[in-house]
Amino acid sequence: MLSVGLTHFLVISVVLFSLGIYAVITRKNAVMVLMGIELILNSANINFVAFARYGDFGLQGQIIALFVIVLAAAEAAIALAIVLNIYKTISNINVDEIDTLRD
Amino acid sequence: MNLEHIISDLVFVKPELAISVTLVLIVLVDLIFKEHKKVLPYISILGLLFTTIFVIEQFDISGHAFKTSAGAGLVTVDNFGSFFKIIVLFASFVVIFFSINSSEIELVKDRHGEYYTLLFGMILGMFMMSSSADLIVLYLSIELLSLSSYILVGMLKDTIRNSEASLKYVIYGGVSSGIMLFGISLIYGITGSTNLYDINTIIQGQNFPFLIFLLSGLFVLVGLGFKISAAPFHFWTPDVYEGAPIPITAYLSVASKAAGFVVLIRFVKITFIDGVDEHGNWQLLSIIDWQSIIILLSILTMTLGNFAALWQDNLKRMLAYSTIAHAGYMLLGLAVMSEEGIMAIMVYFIAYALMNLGAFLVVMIVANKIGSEEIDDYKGLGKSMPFLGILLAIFLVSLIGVPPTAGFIAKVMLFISLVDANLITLAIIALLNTVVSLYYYIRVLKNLYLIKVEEEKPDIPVSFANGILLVILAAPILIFGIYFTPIINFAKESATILGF
Amino acid sequence: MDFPILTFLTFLPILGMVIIMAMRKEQVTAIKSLTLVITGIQVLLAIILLANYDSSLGGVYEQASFQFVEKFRWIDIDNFSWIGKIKVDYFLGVDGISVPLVLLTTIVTFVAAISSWTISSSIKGYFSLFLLLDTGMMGVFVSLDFFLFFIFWELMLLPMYFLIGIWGGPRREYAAIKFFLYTLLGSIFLLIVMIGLYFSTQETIDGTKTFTFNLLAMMNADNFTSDGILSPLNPNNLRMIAYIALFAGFAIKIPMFPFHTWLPDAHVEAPTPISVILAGILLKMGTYAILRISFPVFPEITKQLVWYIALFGMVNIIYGAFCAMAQRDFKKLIAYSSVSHMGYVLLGMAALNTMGISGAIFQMFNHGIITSALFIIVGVIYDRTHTRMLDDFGGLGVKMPVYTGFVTVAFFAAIGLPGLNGFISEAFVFLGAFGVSLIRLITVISTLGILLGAGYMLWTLQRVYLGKLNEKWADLKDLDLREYAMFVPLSIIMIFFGVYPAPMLNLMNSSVNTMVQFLDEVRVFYTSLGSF
Amino acid sequence: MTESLMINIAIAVLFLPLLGFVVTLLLGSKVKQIYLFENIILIFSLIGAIILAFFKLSSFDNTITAEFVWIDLGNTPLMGDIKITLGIILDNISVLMIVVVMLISSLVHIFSIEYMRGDPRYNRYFAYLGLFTFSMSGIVFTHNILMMYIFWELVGVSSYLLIGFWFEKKSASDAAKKAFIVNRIGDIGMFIGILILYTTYHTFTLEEIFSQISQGVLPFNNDAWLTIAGILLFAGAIGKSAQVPLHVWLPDAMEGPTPVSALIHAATMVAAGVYLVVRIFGIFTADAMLFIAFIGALSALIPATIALTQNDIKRVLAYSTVSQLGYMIMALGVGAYAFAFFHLITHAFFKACLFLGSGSVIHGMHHEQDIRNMGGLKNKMPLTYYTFLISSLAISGVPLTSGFLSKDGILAGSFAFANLTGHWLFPLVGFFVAMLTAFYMFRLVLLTFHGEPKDREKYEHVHESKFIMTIPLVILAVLSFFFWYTPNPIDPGKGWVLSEWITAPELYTPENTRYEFMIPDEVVAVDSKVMFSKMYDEAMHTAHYPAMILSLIMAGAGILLAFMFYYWNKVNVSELVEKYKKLYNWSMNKWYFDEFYDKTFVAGTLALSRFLGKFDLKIIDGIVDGSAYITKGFSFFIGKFDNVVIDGLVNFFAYLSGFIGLIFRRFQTGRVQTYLVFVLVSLVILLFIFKSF
Repeated sequence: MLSVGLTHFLVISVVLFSLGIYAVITRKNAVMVLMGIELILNSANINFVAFARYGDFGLQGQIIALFVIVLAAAEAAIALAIVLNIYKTISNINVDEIDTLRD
Repeated sequence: MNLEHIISDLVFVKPELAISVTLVLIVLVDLIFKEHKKVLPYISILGLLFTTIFVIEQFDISGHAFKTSAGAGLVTVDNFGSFFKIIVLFASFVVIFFSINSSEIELVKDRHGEYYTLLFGMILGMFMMSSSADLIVLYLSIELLSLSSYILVGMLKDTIRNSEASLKYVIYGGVSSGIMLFGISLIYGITGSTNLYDINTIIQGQNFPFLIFLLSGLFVLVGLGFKISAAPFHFWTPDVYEGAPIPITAYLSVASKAAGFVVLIRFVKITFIDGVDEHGNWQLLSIIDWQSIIILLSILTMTLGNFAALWQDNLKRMLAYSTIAHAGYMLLGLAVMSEEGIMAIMVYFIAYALMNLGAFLVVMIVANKIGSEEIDDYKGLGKSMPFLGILLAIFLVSLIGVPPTAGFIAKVMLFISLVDANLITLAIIALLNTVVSLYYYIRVLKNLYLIKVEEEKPDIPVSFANGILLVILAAPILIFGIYFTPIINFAKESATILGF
Repeated sequence: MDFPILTFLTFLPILGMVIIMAMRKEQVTAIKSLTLVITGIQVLLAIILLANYDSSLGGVYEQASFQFVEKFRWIDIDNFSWIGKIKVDYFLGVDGISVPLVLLTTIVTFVAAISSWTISSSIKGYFSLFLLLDTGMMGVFVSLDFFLFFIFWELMLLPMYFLIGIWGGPRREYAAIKFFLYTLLGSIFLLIVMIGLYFSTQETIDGTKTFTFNLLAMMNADNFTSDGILSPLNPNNLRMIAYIALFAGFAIKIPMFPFHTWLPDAHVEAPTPISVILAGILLKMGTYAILRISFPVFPEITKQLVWYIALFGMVNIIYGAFCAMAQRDFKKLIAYSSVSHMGYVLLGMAALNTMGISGAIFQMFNHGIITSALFIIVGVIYDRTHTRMLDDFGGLGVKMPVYTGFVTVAFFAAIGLPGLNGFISEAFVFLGAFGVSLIRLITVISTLGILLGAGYMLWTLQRVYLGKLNEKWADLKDLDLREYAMFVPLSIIMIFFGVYPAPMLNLMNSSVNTMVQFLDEVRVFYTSLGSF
Repeated sequence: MTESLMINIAIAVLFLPLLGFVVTLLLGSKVKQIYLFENIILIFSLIGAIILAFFKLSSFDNTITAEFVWIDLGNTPLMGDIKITLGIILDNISVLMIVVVMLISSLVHIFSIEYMRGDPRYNRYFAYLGLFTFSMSGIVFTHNILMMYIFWELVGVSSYLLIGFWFEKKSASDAAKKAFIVNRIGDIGMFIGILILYTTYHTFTLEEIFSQISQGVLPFNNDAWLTIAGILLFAGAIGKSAQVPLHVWLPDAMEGPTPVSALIHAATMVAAGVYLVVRIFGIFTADAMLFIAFIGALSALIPATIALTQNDIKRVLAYSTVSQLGYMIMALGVGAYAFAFFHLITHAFFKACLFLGSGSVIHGMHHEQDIRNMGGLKNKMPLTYYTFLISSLAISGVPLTSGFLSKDGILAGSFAFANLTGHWLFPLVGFFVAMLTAFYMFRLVLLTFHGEPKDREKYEHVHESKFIMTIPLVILAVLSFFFWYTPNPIDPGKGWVLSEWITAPELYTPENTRYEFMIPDEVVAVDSKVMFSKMYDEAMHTAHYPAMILSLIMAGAGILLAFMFYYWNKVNVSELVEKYKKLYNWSMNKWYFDEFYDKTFVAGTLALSRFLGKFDLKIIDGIVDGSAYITKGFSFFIGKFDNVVIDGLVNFFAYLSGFIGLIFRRFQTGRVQTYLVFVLVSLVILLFIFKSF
């Protein structure tokens, strides 16, 4: 029977992290970018939980993960509000077209 | 850890409590007395006053609070943190006065409650940052700061550049803190702890996979570098500073940067320290070569900030680059890796807070009147604003670092620490950077005074309150430039970080 | 003497500045008069100082023989656990090297204040900055603490920038920024060496060894730490590099070839009184600082590099003269002549003997007086004709005989004609320098400067004042009372010290001797420390 | 008469003219008659000078000196005692010289009262004359070399002021400038010489220098350096006495008022060079003396050939002056010390007379100077003519005149010298020039005063000058006769001047550096003032009569030729000119010295200065500011950058900064995703940099 070990979690976490980064830098739509950020945060969460579970560090990791989930929600809310605001002003949420502030 | 301990430890977070109470108060007042938004700033100031008293009380008290293990807790109270809290408080005072007079903030009259609430959210975040000793508390407080500032940057919803700034800020900030969190998770995985002191104890004398440590260290650095806008993590700075309302720009450039520095210094020192010798030099554990990293970053930061500032036409944007450059100078103090360097950073922060806030205030007063921040629009204004002109000159000269200004003293202390640590090449690079910075600062003065224009320029009056505020900012620059014993003493008393 | 005369000399202008700032913009005459009174009082103070000065005391390296010393703790920070203490003194004092320059500063500033009478725009700003500048200059010559010195040194930059930049000629912005940049570049070298020296010198204060900015302490070999980067005791010291950096910092002010290019631009664009101050006083700061700081703090390096200093002196003399000859702009010509004349100062200093250094200091004083007169001369015709091109003039001697008379005196003083002050200082420089076999050849080549100087000066005299009168200027007026007030004192000084230079030479003699002896003895000691 | 009284008189003589200068200059524009003050003062000075001379020559055998300390720096490290004294020396040489100076100066003053009348700057003219007289007296009285240099320069200035007195004329101001600068060239040499002497002897006082040399102290312990020092000091004399190759300023100096030419550029100032050599004669080594003699010979010959063809009356006299000064210098070089100084005195009188005479002519002709426009003036201006003639005879060396005595001595000296050393060039040149002198002087006399007037109209208006102008002429002419100097018109050695007053000088140089004949024999060395060996006396004696006869023949031949050319018209001058066109042009154009100097030194200096001026602007400034090609390279940015950053500060540093800034700017695209890519890339780079730690 295949036993699921720390390595598996870490691999998942790294994949998620990479996907998050990839999303952030390639997606044009601001919402997709925000989703990328969520992926990054969640990859960290997986790490916390996995380390706590396999590293025998007590429950701290899980608690941290909870904190982060809450925080991610708050961040998403604010970010979406901002995106909405952008959409209202310029009717466009393509991040690579929002570049009036530049050198 | 039981409840009694928690309650008794609340003494250590009195300032934070005061802030929280004020925050709640503002929300309540805003909800209840809808028509009396004018009181909000005064309530804020009152709250800040109380906070100030508590912070001053906390001086010379040091200790760990909310202990999670034998020696360390979530929160550390020491003079080092208190010093930066004072800086943050000072900036907050000034910025609230800014806000009262800002025509930009005046545009969103109906949302003043929100504005001040979020401002206090930022303050709370920064206070927590200043005293956090745990990576998670640290992360959460950074997020608190960031989330509040995302909104404040986009406060004026109707202007494009405002919204754009906040969007960029939130995406950039989100990714940075995400990366940082990932780094924290790795550290947690390796050491099993998130407390800085504990981590230090754990990694001492043990062999850890250094590459992973380096990776996680650098990941954390991304988040902190973002906060202090150190190159190459600075890219958001010019855009956001330009787009944000001037009071917020000023606030970000001083307070949030101060908080970022506290965290960075604490993180580097507490986590990786091996010992401090009698000269105050740090011996770091040989896990990550922090000194080289910081040196590289500081050179990059100041050079980039200064050189890019040469090209700016927008004064706010130019000042944004200038704050990047100054962050680079201050990183030099950390690069020294000694108590002396930390002291130099603190002295620098005193001067920096004064001169940078002053410069932004002048920019705001002028922008209120002529509606522009373009440097070219300053041509010939020297005559129409004699008082403002002289003060702007003082601020800019101090930013260049020419005596007799506090900016000069700050630079001298920095160079003293550099030379003491034999980092002479670094000192010379920094000095050459100073010369470059002359170009763009002096360009403003040149436009003000040297260029004679045909057209009549409108007189730019300064309200009495603003005048007082400006003098409060400018006078210490000159006084400390000549008699700097107090600031050095202050910095010296505060330079010791709890634990070492 | 208990009266803090040096403090008064230095900070009186600041007081004046504050009063002027408080005045109304319209009180033009009051502002001008106040400035004149302040600078006049300074002259009086300088004369009182001279009267009470004991010229038998040496100074240079020991505090006891400095005079009018004012020393008290300015910055006093104790109980550093890691670097001990920070002590900075407010430390003023004069010796025979600085006294002539203090006198010069007051005279030239006074004359410049008279000359400023014609300034017509932004009077308040102008005179405030003028007085601020005055303080900076005076401070440089009287401070004996490196930190204090540096503050005064830098204090002049901004007023100068604005004075050139606001009240200057058409290309004033360019000239002002160039001046600012060059000198700021120079002062960063200064700063870094200052800090290096700070960490290499420990003075005993209240029984404990403390790092110090005290210049006199830096000259005392006992005070060097064993591991300071600029300590001769440290085998890996960087003294040579530091010396060159420091020298470069000062050389920019002199200005020494090839750092001189800011000077012609600054001069051409600056208004007359500012040119007067620039050439009359500011340039002297470079050479003064070399004498005051570079030489006694780094005696052994000085000795090693003396040939190069002399060489640069020579290049300055000859190159400056040739460039002056090529100019068509009167003011630029005078500016280059300053380059040439400051070369004599360098050459004299390089001799490291009594005659050479006396000659150099005396030349600083003389050049200050002469070149002030020369710039006023240009100013006088520029005020009347609004041109400075040499070819535009001719035959002014007919219309303005008295003026031409003063011109002749000043020009011949600049050429180094015996009987006028320029001669004796140049002669001393050459006598001193020729006495040193190492730089003898350089000295001989430098004498060419005497010839070239006569060449361009007389050519100028001819082009502007002699020959047929250019009809354009047929109704020029001769000097008015205000202009007399500038020329007469300067001419009297030129003639007096030309005929009887002894008072000035005696004034500085014991200090110069002390310096020479000190350099000679300490150099041997330093060299014996083994790192060379 | 005590010594101190003598000194006081000397001081009065010295400073009275200065007082005259100051008073006249300051009051010049207010008080019209102030020039009289200057004139009276000069008379007083003259009287003082005569008293000095009389008592010195009659009552004092010793040399009187007095000095005061000008600068005393006490004992100094490295350089020992530094003490500069100024002082006065009264010996036979200086008192004789001061009489000459004061006498001619007074006469010129008086002459000028009429000559300069009506000039707008009348008073200033006299003031300048006072300044000159003061400076010249300073040279005469000085007992130290630095003071000599000081007054040396001062006479230069007064000469500058006087040559350029009519500065509205470009030629005058040019000439003044040229005089000063050419003189300075010599002065630099002199100054370096002084530097050598001071460095070696730590004093400027001649006496002390002499005594140290005679004790064997040599500059840099090498007698070659003594030679060099001597030659360098002599360079001052080359300049001031207008010796080849620095003679070019003197003819041009004739742009000044004619009395000035008489005073400064004929009689006194130009003689200062000779005086200097006389003063320091004792330090010249044989090599230095040979050099001096050589320069003297060249200076005697070349200008004499030029004078042959010149048409400007003053220029002829100017070249003749150079030539005569060359004689004196040559005489000093060959050791005929006494005759050289004697010739200095006699020449001063007759040359001053010639110049004032020419002044009288010019004045009478209303500022006509070209002899081709003159002629026949003999009848209109008899007094001028006769005095001019007498002086011409004197300069040609006709017997019974003073010039005969002194010139003959010089020729004899060179003859003797040639005999002793084999340098026959000097007597050859000497005699040849004697003939040339006689020729061109009489050419001048004949063309000016005899023959038909060429310019009738002018001629009609000519009249003899006023009494106040002719008196000086008469006095000077009378002084050109022999009897003032010696009762024996043939042998000057028998007169009081040469046997009593001017004696052979002491020599201080090491004996191995002297000519053999200048090493005194033991017998005569002790008491007698004769410092040369008997050998020399004998040679002189042998040379005396042959030289006299030969010189008479040469002078006669010259005069005869002149008469044949210009009086009897036996020779067709213009035909001759055509025939020897090249030679004529060569002489007419003054050997092309001016052209040569203009094309080489002057043009070279100016070109160099222009080059360096440009160099300074473009390169030196450019290295810092950004040179041209970098400008091209970055031209794209410049347009913007100039306006944006520092409005036209083209600065290399700025370019570089701007360029770097531009690169940094490139990163600031405004797109947040790009920023994040940069962040990640930097993260990776950082990781790679530090992974090996």
